[in-house]
Amino acid sequence: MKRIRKAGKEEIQPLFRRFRIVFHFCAVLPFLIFTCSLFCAQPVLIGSKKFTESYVLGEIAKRTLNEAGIPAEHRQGMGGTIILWEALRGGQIDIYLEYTGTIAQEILKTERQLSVQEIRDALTKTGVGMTEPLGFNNTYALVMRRNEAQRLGIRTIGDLRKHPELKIGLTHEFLDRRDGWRPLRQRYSLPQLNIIGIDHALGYAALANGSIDVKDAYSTDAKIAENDLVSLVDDFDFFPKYDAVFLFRTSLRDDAIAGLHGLAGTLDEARMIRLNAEAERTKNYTTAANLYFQNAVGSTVTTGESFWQKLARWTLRHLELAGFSLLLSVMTGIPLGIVASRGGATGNMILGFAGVMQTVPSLALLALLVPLPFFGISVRTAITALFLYGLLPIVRNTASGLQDIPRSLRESAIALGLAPAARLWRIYLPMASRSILSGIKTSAVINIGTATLAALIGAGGYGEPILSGLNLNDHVTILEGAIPAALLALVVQWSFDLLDRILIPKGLRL
Amino acid sequence: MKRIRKAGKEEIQPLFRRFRIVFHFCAVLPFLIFTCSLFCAQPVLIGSKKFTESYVLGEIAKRTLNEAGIPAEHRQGMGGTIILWEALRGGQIDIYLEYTGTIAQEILKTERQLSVQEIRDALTKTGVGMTEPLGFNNTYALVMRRNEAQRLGIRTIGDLRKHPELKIGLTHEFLDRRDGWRPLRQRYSLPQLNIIGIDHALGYAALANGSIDVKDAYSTDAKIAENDLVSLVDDFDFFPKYDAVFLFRTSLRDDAIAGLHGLAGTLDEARMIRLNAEAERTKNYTTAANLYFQNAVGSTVTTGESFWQKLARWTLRHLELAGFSLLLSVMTGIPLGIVASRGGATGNMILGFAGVMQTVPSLALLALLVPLPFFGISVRTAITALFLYGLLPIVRNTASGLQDIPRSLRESAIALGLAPAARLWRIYLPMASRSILSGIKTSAVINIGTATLAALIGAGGYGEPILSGLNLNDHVTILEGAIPAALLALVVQWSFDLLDRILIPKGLRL
Amino acid sequence: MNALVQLVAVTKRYADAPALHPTNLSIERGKTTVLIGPSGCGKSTLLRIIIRLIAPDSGTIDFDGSQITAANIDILRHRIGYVIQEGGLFPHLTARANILLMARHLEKSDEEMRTRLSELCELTRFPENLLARYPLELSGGQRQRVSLMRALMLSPELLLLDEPLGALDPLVRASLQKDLKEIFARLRQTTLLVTHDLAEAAYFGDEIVLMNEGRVVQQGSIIDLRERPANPFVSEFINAQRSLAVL
Amino acid sequence: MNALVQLVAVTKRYADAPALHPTNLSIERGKTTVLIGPSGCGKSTLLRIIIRLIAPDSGTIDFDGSQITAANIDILRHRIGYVIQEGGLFPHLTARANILLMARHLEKSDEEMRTRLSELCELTRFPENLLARYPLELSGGQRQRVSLMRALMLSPELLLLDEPLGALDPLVRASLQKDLKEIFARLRQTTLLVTHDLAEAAYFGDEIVLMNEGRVVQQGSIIDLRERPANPFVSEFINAQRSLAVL
Ligand SMILES: Nc1ncnc2c1ncn2[C@@H]1O[C@H](COP(=O)(O)OP(=O)(O)OP(=O)(O)O)[C@@H](O)[C@H]1O
Ligand SMILES: Nc1ncnc2c1ncn2[C@@H]1O[C@H](COP(=O)(O)OP(=O)(O)OP(=O)(O)O)[C@@H](O)[C@H]1O
Ligand SMILES: [Mg+2]
Ligand SMILES: [Mg+2]
Repeated sequence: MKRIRKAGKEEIQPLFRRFRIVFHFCAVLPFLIFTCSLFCAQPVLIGSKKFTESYVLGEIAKRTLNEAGIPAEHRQGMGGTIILWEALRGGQIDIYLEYTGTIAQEILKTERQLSVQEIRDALTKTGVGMTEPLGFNNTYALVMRRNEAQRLGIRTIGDLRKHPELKIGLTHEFLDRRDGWRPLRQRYSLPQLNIIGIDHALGYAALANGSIDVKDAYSTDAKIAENDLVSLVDDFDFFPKYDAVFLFRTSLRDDAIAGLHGLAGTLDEARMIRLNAEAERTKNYTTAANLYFQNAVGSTVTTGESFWQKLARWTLRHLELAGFSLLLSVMTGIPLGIVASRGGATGNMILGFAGVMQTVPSLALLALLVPLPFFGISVRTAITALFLYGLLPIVRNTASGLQDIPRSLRESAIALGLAPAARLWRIYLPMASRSILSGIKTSAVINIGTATLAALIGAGGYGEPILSGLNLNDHVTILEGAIPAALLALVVQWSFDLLDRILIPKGLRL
Repeated sequence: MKRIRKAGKEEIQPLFRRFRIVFHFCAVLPFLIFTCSLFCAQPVLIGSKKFTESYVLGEIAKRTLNEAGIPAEHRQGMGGTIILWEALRGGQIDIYLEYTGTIAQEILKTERQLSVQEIRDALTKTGVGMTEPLGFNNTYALVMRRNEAQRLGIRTIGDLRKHPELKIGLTHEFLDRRDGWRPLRQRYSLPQLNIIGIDHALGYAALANGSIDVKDAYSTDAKIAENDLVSLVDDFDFFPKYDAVFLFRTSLRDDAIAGLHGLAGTLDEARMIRLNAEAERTKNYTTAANLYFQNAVGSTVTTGESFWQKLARWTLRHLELAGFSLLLSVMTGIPLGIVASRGGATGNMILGFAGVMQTVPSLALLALLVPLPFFGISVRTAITALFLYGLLPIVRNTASGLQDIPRSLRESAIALGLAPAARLWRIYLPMASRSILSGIKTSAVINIGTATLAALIGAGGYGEPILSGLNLNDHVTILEGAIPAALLALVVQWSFDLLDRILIPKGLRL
Repeated sequence: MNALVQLVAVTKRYADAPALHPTNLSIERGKTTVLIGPSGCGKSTLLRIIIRLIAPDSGTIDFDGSQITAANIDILRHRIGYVIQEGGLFPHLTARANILLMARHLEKSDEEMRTRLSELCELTRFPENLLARYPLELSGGQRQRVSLMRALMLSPELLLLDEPLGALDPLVRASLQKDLKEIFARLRQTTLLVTHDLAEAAYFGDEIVLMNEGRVVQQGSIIDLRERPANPFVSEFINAQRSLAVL
Repeated sequence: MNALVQLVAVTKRYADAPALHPTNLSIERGKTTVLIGPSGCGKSTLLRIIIRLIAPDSGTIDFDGSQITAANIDILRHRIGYVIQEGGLFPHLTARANILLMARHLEKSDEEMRTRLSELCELTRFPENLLARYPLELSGGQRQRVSLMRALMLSPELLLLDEPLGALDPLVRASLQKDLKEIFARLRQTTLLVTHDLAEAAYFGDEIVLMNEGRVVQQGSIIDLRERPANPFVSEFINAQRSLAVL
């Protein structure tokens, strides 16, 4: 082998080596996949529920860990309580923010008010740890216009008794709940009769224009600050406690746990309201989270991730997704295409399989992969799906390229006595290179397009802005993802065109 | 030309003709698109709101028109009142079912009770016609268990006055409405105090187990029959009239309008309740609609669409979507590929464009096309999107196939003095046929896969069951669409393999 | 003017080396001009320039009095028959389709094509039953004859033949040479023939052009070349051929 | 036994016609056997069967005493050099890479390859500076010489040459013939040569095999063929060649 390598100034060598490289990859494929899954599993994964406060606290936890030198990722808005809890139990995430009241009722399924210690003891049995409360209680509250409350001298819920004329607008949920309006009215003997059910968002408008005077709200709702409202003190402690805490897997690395504990007691309602307001104003959770650090540490003023930083992050992730899956497609597709080029039943089966993969709608494919044990909600799943989508063009073009080699040249190669493998390496594959590369290019572009769907399972990339844009019906945000994706496709095409010059032998381009 | 055709026993002729055919298509492309848009616009489009009764009446209207020889299509569950009304005004649908009360309040925005004639006059000004009432009034009603009502001798709402002990459970909406509980109680001076707000569906359960005795309901709710309830007569005519009528565009063809008018007065509450019950029992709106015709005409017993009929319908539509878009891709892609094969700036631009199209995520592409004037929510949009997706593999493979033709043969063709067009037809394209067909196959399979997304904009096909399966989280339903799509892909691949034998000249397969 | 084709100061160089030094050449109407010379001396290049598969770097080429340009070449090509050295048969067409390609394109009558085809098959001793085969199903000599028939099909004014008989056995070759020469004489066919066989050159050549390293070394009848060689290379070349005739 | 290759009752038919009737042939060690015959008589087919590009329908072929089968053919091919009629050069490799392909594959030393390459270039009169060109950048005769060099590179035991000199000019051809004959004699090279040139056949052929329509018609020295023709076809074929020598 050494000798051959020395003879490298001849043109056959580079060619040979180029293709050899690709196939060496083939051999290390299992190793690569393993590395990837290690790599993908390594950062601490923080989940959040689908509402502002949960997002913001997720970002705070992420930055706290990052500042402690612990790589962490934040999977935003994964779902509701049960989904997050199961994800935590199943190890798909390591940390998420929860409220003590919710833990007691929905997770531990008890009617009693539990103390923090009781909750912690119960959770520990299931392998989940809990921090001390962060400092704010996000429960129901009754709110009023600040000036009105001052004018009437109302500070507590009990004070409402003196003003039976006040119009009260309540959400249907609050009207219905076991810990809602009816028992509250009883507990405080409230005299108001003028009660209407009203949508939560509309309620704020009604409150502002005076159609109603009192409404229910979450105690840390950003709207309280925005609309200059005041929440009435629950002097009988009627509402259950919903203290915010972080839940984490007890198997989490110690330094990460320590970091989380450090957050306990650092956020009161007023501050949380401000952070929520900031998040809703800027539509940027990172900015809001940074506000926390700014005030807490008095340290450098870091603004939230700028557009360019986000773009860089999306691009890297997108490249990672599309690139890695393309690599897999190439390494699998070319050998399959070689087999398929021989025709026959096996060939038809291979082309059939690759075709069927291409047919399964991306949504359905993701839906089918996610429940499987190895996959789940992970980058692995996204890469696997993309890999399957990228297969067909490569397999088919490899096959048709090989079949298009003139018979006289195929026979020359045979007559020379070249071993079948050498024939493939040195003659057939280089001669089919144009067709194969054309398949790879198609596949690359398809992968870049489909990778935008990876955001559906939280794998990131340009799909992130596209999806939130679609949700918010905000065209600018869609374009923030769509334009870079299109540009990336162009860049990839052009770089492949350069690759053409290297990989398609000069003798074929005369 | 005649002479050439006579010489058809020679093998060059069929070849020539085969390719000629494709290119003749090219010439008539604009015409085809025009025909298609005519064709796509031609059937009468019936819309329905997102609830059972609206679905069933949509089906009834469709079958009525079909039996009169008028092609009609039913777009199920498009949304709420405003969406349907705007779609009717904008011409995206021609017909939908509405209720007089809703028209008065939500469309004409009046507080008064309007007569049918008043409503019709108001609508005519906006270019919308209205049938006479179909015969049933779907308004609020109070319902009780039939045996209880008989036992207590309660037949009308007024009779409730004699039984203040009855527990009343009402939906929050009914509690809230201006024409709901509060004014009703006043109007009838009802004495009951035991009023609870309860979810509509839960309310039926509560009624069945005796937790409540009276609840509110829509007067044609299938549950009334199912739970053996009776609705109390509104003896004071308190509830506004919600007579069902069909609204239609006055520009609709006369025979269709006549068909709709024929439906007036043919459906009373009892019958509508039965149809609704049938629809909810069988989960099949067509079956329910057929029940209407069965009783009305006493004609042949047609059961609802069986699975196989649905499958046939999906398959046809899917083939139509994928096939037509493939045709467009082929007709556009091959010429573009020919230009691209010459390289240079134009070639790069073409490949770049086709690549970018491939990158735009399907969801985003649909989202961007729908607002455009020519497209909207239509089959056209789906076909256009699919066409764009199918372009790249064809363009690229045409280009690389042409570039792979040996120079000596290209020069022979030139030296013969064949005109450039003839060179292409008779020499280059046939010689590149394997590569081109391989591109077309890839494109066909991609189209079949992506066509499942067409269901997102109501264009039908296998996406229909896949999407409802995804919504209902019902794997069986997903598979009802996914398996046929995969099979179709296989069948298409295999038929293309047969086509290979016809289109790839025998001389190239030696 | 009696020249059908007139090359004036035509040059051509490929990337790394000149293939044709300034060359003048006139191809007389009604005569057979034979181009001979060592391998790689530029014979094929000259033919390819005349039919403009490659453009000359400088110089002009006139055909029938008017200059050949990119604009008029496509029509002129119909008046020229060209047999490429490698055959250049289209693999996706049968032998018949290859031969009739241009005739069909120009919408000749069936009758005419059939007659001409039989004529040609007889001339080249090509079995008519092989006409339905694809190039890959023919032997080397058979393919060469198909190429020749394709070039002759339209009775072109100018025939450019690049070693058209190289792969033929002596039997076919001898009779084909005889027939071709007869036909060329009868039809007063203008022909430019490349061969490496001096006997063939002598047999056909009214005028022989000997090239070497991209230059025309001597032009004249075989007698001229044999008896009045312009330089030692000419005699060397002629004698080499002679020494082959061992028989 | 002195035969390197021994064909016994070998037959082959293509879809529509027999290409080889039962044929026996032995190729003697150290000798040059020449195969001649009209175009399409089955010469190339015979060579392709020996190197098993196509399998015979019936009959056996022995190489060096053992029967050629699908299993051992790949190794045997290393001992055989084959020049295909059309050249068969790989377009993506330069002339040098084409020639060295197998030597590299078998990991010959650089030194050895370099020496052999110069030897071959000299033998075939091929300018070394053209070695870096791609096949499409070479003239017809140059390509043929590259093919020949590729076949000779590994000094194979058996050489199968399918019209290797067809496109060469008389100068190169005469000296190449002379050199090849000398080398063949010196190395006692076993060769099977297909040619359509009877003079060449006579020059090389220790043994001449005349084929017609898929059958061996006569086998022997040129004198045998000339003076004791087995049937009228033999004399006709020989005389045709003679009549070509007009010079
Ligand atoms: N595309 C090319 N690039 C570089 N050099 C070339 C190219 N084509 C031909 N040549 C060189 O130009 C010279 C003349 O080539 P040409 O084909 O005209 O020779 P020829 O006289 O026809 O030879 P032969 O008798 O061997 O066919 C040769 O040396 C050849 O190597
Ligand atoms: N693949 C094929 N299918 C059908 N017939 C074939 C095929 N290949 C060759 N033939 C026929 O078989 C016969 C022998 O062909 P072969 O190539 O052996 O001839 P040859 O003696 O080498 O002729 P030449 O001197 O012209 O090269 C010819 O008539 C040819 O047409
Ligand atoms: Mg030449
Ligand atoms: Mg042959």
